[in-house]
Amino acid sequence: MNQQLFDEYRIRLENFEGPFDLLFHLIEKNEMDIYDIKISDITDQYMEILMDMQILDLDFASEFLVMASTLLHIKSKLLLPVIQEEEEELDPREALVMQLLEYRKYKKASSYIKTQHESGNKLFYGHPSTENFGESKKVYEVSPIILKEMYKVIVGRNERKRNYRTRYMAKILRHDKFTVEKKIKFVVKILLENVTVNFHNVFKKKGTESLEVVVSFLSILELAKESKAKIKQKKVFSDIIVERTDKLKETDYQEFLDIYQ
Amino acid sequence: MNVNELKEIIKATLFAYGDIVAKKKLCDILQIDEKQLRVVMASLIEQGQPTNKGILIKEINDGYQMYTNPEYYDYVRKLFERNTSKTLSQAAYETLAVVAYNKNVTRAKIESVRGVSAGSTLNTLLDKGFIEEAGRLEAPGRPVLYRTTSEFLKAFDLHTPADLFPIETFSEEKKEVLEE
Amino acid sequence: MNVNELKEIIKATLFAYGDIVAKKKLCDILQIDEKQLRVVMASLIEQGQPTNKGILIKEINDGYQMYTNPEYYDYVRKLFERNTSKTLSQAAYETLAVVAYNKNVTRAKIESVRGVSAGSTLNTLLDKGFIEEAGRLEAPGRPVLYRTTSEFLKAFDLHTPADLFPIETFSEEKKEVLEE
Repeated sequence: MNQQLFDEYRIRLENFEGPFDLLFHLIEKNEMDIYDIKISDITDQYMEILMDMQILDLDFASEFLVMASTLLHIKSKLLLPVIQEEEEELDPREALVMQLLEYRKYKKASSYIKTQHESGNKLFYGHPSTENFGESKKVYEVSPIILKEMYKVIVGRNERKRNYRTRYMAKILRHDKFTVEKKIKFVVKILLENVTVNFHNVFKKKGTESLEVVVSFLSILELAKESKAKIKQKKVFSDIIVERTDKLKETDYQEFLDIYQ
Repeated sequence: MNVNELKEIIKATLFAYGDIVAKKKLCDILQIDEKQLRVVMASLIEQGQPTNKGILIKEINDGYQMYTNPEYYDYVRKLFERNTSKTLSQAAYETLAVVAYNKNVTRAKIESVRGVSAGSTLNTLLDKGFIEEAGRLEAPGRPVLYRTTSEFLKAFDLHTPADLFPIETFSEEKKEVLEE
Repeated sequence: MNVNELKEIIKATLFAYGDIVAKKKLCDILQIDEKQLRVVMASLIEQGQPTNKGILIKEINDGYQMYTNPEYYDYVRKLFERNTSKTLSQAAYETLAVVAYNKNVTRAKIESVRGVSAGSTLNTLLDKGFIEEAGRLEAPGRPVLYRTTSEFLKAFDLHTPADLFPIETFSEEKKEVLEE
């Protein structure tokens, strides 16, 4: 290969859209007939270009390497003596040529597409209007009156179906149960009386049901979340110190009473 | 450049820009002075009225803008109408009523009022843009709050949420429901 | 309604909508059938050429859209700061060619034609809205199918996908492959 040709081949692989693109370039450079590719020459040149890459970027070059192995495979097949069999022997180059022809077709189509893009770029399409087109026509066949009636209906139904019963049910259910709601009130009361309390002493007295201890603890967490109490523990399993903060007010007691009573 | 050509270029630029184009900018583009521009625009605006009245041009501040002839609003409006079915399911109306009358409301509240799970109905209403999330309730579990949208007001021909007919029994129910 | 009135309403709606307006939608709004619409549109499009050529109307897919006359590109462009001419990479054009000429096409097909992986190029084209997913192929693996969009037609100055030059245009005269 003469130096000038060699320099031209020193094109970076990145400049090619893929192995087909590179093959085309080689076929054109060598002025070969695409239907009669001199596989041996092309393979040698192709390999040379691959080898010329100083550092092989496998991510990028893998597709080129696959083509290299295809070329080598075809070359080796062509070197083998052809044993005439009954059915006609296929030219080992055929599949490759078909692919190259297909690719060439789309490569040409792509430059046409590009031209179209250039002419499309000269068109401006405007924007949706920002004008106010007035109140859009009422789409839903419903009026506020119906909505109101609807609400009355469900409220009425609700009353009949569950309100009174559930109110008593809730009371019955709560009667013997520890609830966070009730417990918070209790914790608030204690914290209003004492700046700090020992969890174990106050909430985990002997004989306290474990459920009640859990509920007490949840209540304290709830208060802590609202920054109305601080929780301190020196180490795991040691006693927990609960300390009220400035945010805890007398009114909290009343408020919890209102909400939860 | 003749006046007709100038007019066409002005139309193209006003259309493409879709907003007020400053007189100065137009003069720049057309290489004419403001006096010439005024003459061309006057003719363009006037000619719009009888022969080309779908799209009009008006002077706003120091520029010009294209706009649709308000005469055709009823037609144009139809383009922008939401292409949705005209009725909602009973469940959706009920849920909407609960949200509309309670301003900010949790899913638990809706379910407690209606006595059935509200998940899929809420999703339908969210999809249609009739309700939206409105933060979270500062209560255990921090449940999501829902409220109606301006889309709801439009579709139900209301101007403000206050346009809804007051429900007298409302205050009684509120506490009860919250307690559930 | 007379034809001139229809034309003005159509102009108003196309202008206000700023995107492709479906023929069906126009028929709905104008209370005419598609045959009548075609007649009105043909006259409107044709009349645009000599007397009203700043803003033109073209048919795209099953609708119509307004656009600026490319003749005035150099003027209109000056309104916008950025250089409006956008080009894509060679890989993107090749990929678009394969998608455009094959209607519904899998990634595997694109890769087999171009001999390279298509992932990032497909993402670019999806991002730009030039292609979209079109369901899945009922074949092992149920691969995603891609097709071009109306956005593609608009950006590439085409009316319908059928407007593309036939792909045979780009293949050399048929030779018997490898025949001696």
